[in-house]
Amino acid sequence: MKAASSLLAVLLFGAVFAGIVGGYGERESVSALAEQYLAMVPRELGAPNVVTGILITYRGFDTLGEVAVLFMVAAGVGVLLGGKDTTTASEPGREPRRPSELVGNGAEITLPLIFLFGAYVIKNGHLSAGGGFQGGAVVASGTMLLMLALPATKLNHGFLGVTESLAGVVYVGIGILGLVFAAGFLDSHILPLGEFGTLISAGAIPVISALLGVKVGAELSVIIDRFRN
Amino acid sequence: MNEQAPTDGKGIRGLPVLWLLLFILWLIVNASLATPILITGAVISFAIALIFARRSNVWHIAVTPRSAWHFLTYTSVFFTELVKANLNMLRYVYSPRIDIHPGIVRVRIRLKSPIGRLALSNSIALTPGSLVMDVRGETMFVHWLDVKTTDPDQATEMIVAPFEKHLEAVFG
Amino acid sequence: MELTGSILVLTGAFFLFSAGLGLLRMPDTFTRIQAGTKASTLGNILVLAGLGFYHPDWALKLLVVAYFVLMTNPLSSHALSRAAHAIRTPMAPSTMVDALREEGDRQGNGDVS
Amino acid sequence: MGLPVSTLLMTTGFLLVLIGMWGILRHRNILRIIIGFGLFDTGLHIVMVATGYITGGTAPIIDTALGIEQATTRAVDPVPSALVVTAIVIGFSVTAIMLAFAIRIHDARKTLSIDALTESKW
Repeated sequence: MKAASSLLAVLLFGAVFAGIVGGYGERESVSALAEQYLAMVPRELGAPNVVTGILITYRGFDTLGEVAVLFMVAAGVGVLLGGKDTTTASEPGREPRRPSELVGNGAEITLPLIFLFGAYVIKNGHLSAGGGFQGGAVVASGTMLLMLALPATKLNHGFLGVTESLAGVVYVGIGILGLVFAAGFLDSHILPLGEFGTLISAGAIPVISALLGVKVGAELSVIIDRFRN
Repeated sequence: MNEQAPTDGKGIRGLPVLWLLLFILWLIVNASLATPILITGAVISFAIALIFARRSNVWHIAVTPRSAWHFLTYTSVFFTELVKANLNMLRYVYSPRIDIHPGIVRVRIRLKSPIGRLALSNSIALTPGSLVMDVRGETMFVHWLDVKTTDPDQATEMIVAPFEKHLEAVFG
Repeated sequence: MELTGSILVLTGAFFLFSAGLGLLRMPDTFTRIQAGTKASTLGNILVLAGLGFYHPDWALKLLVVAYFVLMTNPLSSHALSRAAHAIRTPMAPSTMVDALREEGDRQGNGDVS
Repeated sequence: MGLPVSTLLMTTGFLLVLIGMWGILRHRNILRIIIGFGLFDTGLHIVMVATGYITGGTAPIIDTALGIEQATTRAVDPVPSALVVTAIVIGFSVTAIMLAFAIRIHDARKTLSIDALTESKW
């Protein structure tokens, strides 16, 4: 009975989706809004990557809110899991297995490369595919490898917290600078545009991108570490 | 770099090698030699190297012309073994009946440095019919696809010896 | 130039296919891991080399990727097989000797740590 | 010629949504329900990206492959991509919170089956 109703629900949704797909004609040209963005981001902001330009400047307030959501998730997971006593982690009478020497050393060798790649992705946010969120995720995956391969490692929560808060404060500070020196909150024109397509260009976008990367990386690392207990 | 330098000098020894490696990697992924990229690369790779060179002694490598030469010969030996391993594997995979006698044997290794042991075990894992299961001190447990001998010395001669003499010269 | 690249990519694809076939045909976990590791590593490297012939300006980046594969692929197979041995995954009936299990039994704790 | 790219992408995305929905409805284990939610989420992201595809379009990044003057005609719609970045972050956040609750539930009940949680039934 239950299975039948579940199947019915899924099939109904499937029929609706099939209708949507069947009636969808592929678009031949972009919408007016997208055309506006595609023309304005390279000229006005000097950023080759249109998506990053939209995310960090035109919808900068939204991105700030997104980072705030991540912060609240880190805090929420901390509240939910932080107060636990650690005795439940390992059952008595069973010693945890010794981590492999080779895996530990391999992680020590790959970790610097992963973090370097994370920095590269963060730095390239305004030039090509990449940016703060993606680079932060790469950094957090490095943290995950660290905790899997070397379980003895303790993350320095105080340092991560300070770094993350500092990045957030500077981010908001840049936003307020935009209010004072340029057209509005989080306007990236407080710095010169520079030469199109080079590392130091596109106004404040690379700075904001780097701050986002640091903040997201630190927050995701804290969240992952909370789950480890 | 002076602050809180560990008393036994652990970590700082590996710093130049790691810094140089990361910096070269940075230049390769950026594919550019512009000044801003050079500066940010130097700063970022130094920061990462400073953090990770302190953590472990993996990066204690001395680069000399002799070790570079042995590294090249090691690479060539390694690639021939890799191709041989694959042809071997193809023979097993496409044969109508798989007739093998797998088993785990022990071999002895002389290498001391962590990175040398890692390179050795990776080489063993990629050469004909062998896979490292565990390392305990000087004994390495190797899963062998087709066991020819259970004697540690003979097994060492057959599995480990081709790589070990080059790796010993490179990493010590 | 492009022909060489295509041939290399095709050979790599053949090795990757053999890796998959090996996963299916081998008798137990460890031999399957072996087949998967070796053939997929060479297959990956050949595909990367073929790409290098298509785009010569990517050559250095592809070299870095190839070294990364060479470093991580055997390591992950080592971690997998070690974990599989520790939870006593059954081995093929034709297995001749298991020195690691003997070592674990000799140390007195039945659990191979 | 084959099917248009956006149709393929949308079909894949909707199929993922259906699989995720089936997982949410039919499984009793909380972890599996969360995995179903993840599939649901990913499928919706793919559908969103597919709606932004323009026939023959390329990534909206100005470089040697896409000149600045052809940007408005040859690039795909960047707005759905920008929205999907937000959606991915929110999906991640929701998953993290759900996993945290799953851990708490496991601590309290020593089980991950939702059959044990009868008092939240109405």
